[in-house]
Amino acid sequence: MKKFVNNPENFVPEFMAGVIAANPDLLEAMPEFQLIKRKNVDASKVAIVQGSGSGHEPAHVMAVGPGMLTAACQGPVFAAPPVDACLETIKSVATDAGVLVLVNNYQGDRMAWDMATEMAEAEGIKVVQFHINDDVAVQDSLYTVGRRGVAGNFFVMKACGAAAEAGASLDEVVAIAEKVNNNVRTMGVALTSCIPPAKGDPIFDIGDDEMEVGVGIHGEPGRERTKMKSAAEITKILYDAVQSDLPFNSGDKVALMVNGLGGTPPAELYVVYNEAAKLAAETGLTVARNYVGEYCTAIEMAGCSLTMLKLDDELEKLLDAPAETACRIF
Amino acid sequence: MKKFVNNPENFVPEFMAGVIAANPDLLEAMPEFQLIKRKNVDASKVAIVQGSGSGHEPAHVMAVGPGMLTAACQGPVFAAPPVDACLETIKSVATDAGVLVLVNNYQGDRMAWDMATEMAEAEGIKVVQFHINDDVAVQDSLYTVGRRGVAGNFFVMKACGAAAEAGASLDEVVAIAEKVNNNVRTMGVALTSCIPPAKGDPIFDIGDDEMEVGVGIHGEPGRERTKMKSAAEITKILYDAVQSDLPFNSGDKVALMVNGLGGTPPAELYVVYNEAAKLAAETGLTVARNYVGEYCTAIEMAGCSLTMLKLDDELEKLLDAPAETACRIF
Amino acid sequence: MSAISLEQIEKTIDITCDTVIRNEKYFSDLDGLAGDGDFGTSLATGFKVIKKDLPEIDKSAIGAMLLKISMICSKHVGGSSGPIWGTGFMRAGMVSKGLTEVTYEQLTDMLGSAIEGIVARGGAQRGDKTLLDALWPIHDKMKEMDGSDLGAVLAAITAEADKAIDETRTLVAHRGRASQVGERSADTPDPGIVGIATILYDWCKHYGVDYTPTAAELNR
Amino acid sequence: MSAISLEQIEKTIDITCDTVIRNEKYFSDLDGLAGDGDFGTSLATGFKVIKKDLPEIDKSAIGAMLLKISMICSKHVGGSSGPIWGTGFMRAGMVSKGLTEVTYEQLTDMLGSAIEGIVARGGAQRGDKTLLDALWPIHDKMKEMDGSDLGAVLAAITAEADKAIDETRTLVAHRGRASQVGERSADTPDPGIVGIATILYDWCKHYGVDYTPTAAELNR
Ligand SMILES: Nc1ncnc2c1ncn2[C@@H]1O[C@H](COP(=O)(O)OP(=O)(O)O)[C@@H](O)[C@H]1O
Ligand SMILES: Nc1ncnc2c1ncn2[C@@H]1O[C@H](COP(=O)(O)OP(=O)(O)O)[C@@H](O)[C@H]1O
Ligand SMILES: [Mg+2]
Ligand SMILES: [Mg+2]
Ligand SMILES: [Mg+2]
Ligand SMILES: [Mg+2]
Repeated sequence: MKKFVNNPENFVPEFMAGVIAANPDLLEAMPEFQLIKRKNVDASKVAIVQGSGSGHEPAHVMAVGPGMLTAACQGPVFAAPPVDACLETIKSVATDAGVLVLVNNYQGDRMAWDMATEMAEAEGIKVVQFHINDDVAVQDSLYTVGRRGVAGNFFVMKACGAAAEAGASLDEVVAIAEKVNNNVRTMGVALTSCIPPAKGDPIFDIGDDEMEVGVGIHGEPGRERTKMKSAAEITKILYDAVQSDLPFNSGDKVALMVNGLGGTPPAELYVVYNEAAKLAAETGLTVARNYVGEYCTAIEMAGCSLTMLKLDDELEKLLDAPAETACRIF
Repeated sequence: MKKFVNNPENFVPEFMAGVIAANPDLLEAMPEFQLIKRKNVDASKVAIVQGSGSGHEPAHVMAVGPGMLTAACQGPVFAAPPVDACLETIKSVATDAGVLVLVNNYQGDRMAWDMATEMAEAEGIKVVQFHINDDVAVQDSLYTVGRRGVAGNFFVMKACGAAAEAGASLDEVVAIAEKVNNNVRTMGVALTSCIPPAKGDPIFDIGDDEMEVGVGIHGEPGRERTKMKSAAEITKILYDAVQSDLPFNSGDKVALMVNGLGGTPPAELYVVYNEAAKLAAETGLTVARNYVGEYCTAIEMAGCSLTMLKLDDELEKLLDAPAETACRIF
Repeated sequence: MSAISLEQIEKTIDITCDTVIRNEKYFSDLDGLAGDGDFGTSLATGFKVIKKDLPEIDKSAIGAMLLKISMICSKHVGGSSGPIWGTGFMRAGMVSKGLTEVTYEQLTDMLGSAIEGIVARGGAQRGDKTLLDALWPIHDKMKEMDGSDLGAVLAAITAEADKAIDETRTLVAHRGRASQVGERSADTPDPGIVGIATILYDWCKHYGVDYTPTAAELNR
Repeated sequence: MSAISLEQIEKTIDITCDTVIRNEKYFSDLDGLAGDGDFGTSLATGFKVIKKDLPEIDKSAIGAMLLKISMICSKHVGGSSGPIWGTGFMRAGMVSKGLTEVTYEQLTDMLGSAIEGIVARGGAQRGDKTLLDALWPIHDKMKEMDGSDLGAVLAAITAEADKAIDETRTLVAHRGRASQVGERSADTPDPGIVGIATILYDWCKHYGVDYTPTAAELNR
């Protein structure tokens, strides 16, 4: 395993310490709960929290800041945080206006946040939990916990964060979360596996000429393992799965995101974006906003995901609003 | 080779088409010269251009925009652009105030820009060429073209871009470039090689337990090939090389950058930043600004570089100024 | 038929800590076959704290002790195991609230209540390939027996857990991270079930109860 | 001693195009050993355009034709090769400005001027392991000979380029991308020198000049 890691056990607290060191004015930490929160939380506004396994950076703690999350906690790499961390995350920013917990739809995360939410309610905190499930790769089924939450999470955080910042009520912010989640779809593809630091070797084996279509952000398989294809062909597979699922129709205004899974460099993401933009034009979609970069990674997996969100004027305005997080360019 | 690529020959024009597709309001292209420029160039302000091999994204075309570069052209992956592309880049944005050409110090780039600059001057364009050489890995020598230009390039572009935007004269902008270049130092480390799309296989071989200390952004070897070490040890090697070179001394105010080389995920970069921030504190440096992310990559190489820039109030203000490029989060 | 004392339960929990800590890597490796490889570490992280805190924690009653253990799970165990084991201990603790010893029937009810809580928490059904597929037959077996010979009970329920390993081996997991790998989870044992079986088998060894396991995972 | 006509030079450039295009992958592979593997592609990209445009371009004079070829290099050749070959053709064209034929002395001066331009452009010195380490001895040899037998000249300069491959093989490159790999460039031939030698050897074959190469790179 070749990674910038000291003791793998400390990987998560150490990267979090780095985030705090890089953002001393913006953020503060409660290291015992692997929790990062905004400084100066405004009690009159809805607080938005999240917390899940690590390895998806910038999700979750690097998305904390004005206009995005109010606080977030991190579990070990790919594992839900302990219940207490979730509870403390809610408590650390509980405002009079209430707390919205955004949970990416995984069993472990849901159970931890269910318990934390119940406990917080028992303490008199106004809190609502919302599940994000934008991944179209694996069809919903009676026997599973449902579709996974992946890069579409960014749009839920961003829109809810902007609404909360603008003073929306808890009900209104939940309605925004619902609207985004109902209109956002994602599918990903992996070219390589990733190596969780504590595990020390790849999550799955994949041939030199293979790719995993519909991969999850923890390396879960999706729709099929196929031979490697061209950028145009791969993008078409992702695009068709996403477009046909909602579906996105001619005349729709959309936000289009190409999200890198961690090991794919910027130029390749733009090659994919170029193909995706052409396909969107063919469908008759208007791309009103676009996003190319790393929003929800699977450690250093080579691959990408394609997300589309159907926009109306309200959502477009919310996405347009300023925000400030640990991820920035300048 | 597993990459998002169609025909490798079209890799560069296609990623550039993606950049344009993603930034229709901000940028425009002259595809025949692999050139991207700002829309609405202000003739009263100094124009700043750059152009070098591809594979270092976001450098160079993704750094075009208000407050940064005015235009940039791309060569093939890791190869200087043709002379005509360089000349056209100068001509496309030539302003009354003059053009500053920022060249990362490589033989091929220098020769191409030398010729282009001579030709532009012959056409009556006011143009100055400036060489960036922040890489401390390989000591200067009579027999080479000197130190390489690497991630420190970002600071030169940013500071010069801000100065030009504020209306500085060509001489003043050149003076800023000199000041930044004189005060910025970088060293990088690679954990893996990268695969240029046209080549189809790795640039160099490296063992599963090895790293290349002082690597260049084209995979050039640097100081030594050593056994893999912990994040703290690696960061110390980079930091010591950078700190002792200028040197940066107790009481200095600095900008500190951890730049990902393409294949290293955000969390690891923050682990390195965490170590670097501790070392800076030990030296007695004040980190006034910090940067963690991808600024100058080597395609999908796993690795990072550490850059420090000694700041004065003027430079700090220039780095603080707003800018807008293809690289953004929201 | 004698009651089971707080001390006996404490001792058994202590043994359990040793089992979980010793098997950290093995349980994680098992989880790595189809899940995300964190089961052993998640559980061991919690049981290391339980082991350390056990001598000190509130032992005014069995319920108080179990609630404290549940809280340790909530604080230190990540992944699905945190809520599952935390809920289990909490529900068992609620049934034994205020008691310093429990009858065999009460012990059986504690398990029944823990199972109910885990089902309510995670929604698993029979055949979903979770540790409940071991706990359900164990609970059924306990209800069937009268508890006059606790050694016989232990042997019988260990056999149930042992059987559950092989009976669920070829199933596809429908809960937890392993459910996300679909068909790939078939032909791997469920780490939670192996965990339960391993714990019980270690109880057998410790209490001198003869038991010859059948599943390969207990014969290592 | 006869003059060399524009047509002869055009024909020789056309042969050169074929050589460069045919060896695209080989030259790039050579560059990949110590450089960045783009030499063959960079050069072939330009010579494909030269091959295509050659029938059409301004042939009012040798100089005009060579300046046009220089411009094609400027437009289509990336890497160090663009400025180097572009400068070379430009400087040769300046010496032959307005001429439709050149004497052997003028031909030798064209090469001398191209060398001067390349040195001014890239600052390479003897032993820096660049194509100049082939061009210098070629120029010296041309000055030594009287040009009465152009076939003999061609054989002699091909021998100089051939020798340069082996004489520089163990040197460390000090220019271009290969200079950045330091010691790793030792024990690999310089692709630029191999390129020059390959072109000349192909001229020999085309013009029926007997030559038996020594360097492995010409004996493939
Ligand atoms: N919903 C559930 N109900 C009961 N047990 C479950 C459930 N989900 C998972 N498990 C058990 O937990 C074990 C995995 O635990 P762990 O690895 O900590 O969780 P995760 O699956 O989130 O990584 C599985 O082997 C299974 O026995
Ligand atoms: N400064 C120089 N002067 C003369 N020839 C050079 C110089 N630098 C490189 N070369 C020649 O160019 C060849 C490499 O060309 P190319 O691969 O296109 O350039 P780069 O080194 O920039 O990748 C080398 O083999 C060498 O012969
Ligand atoms: Mg897990
Ligand atoms: Mg090159
Ligand atoms: Mg697990
Ligand atoms: Mg080269």
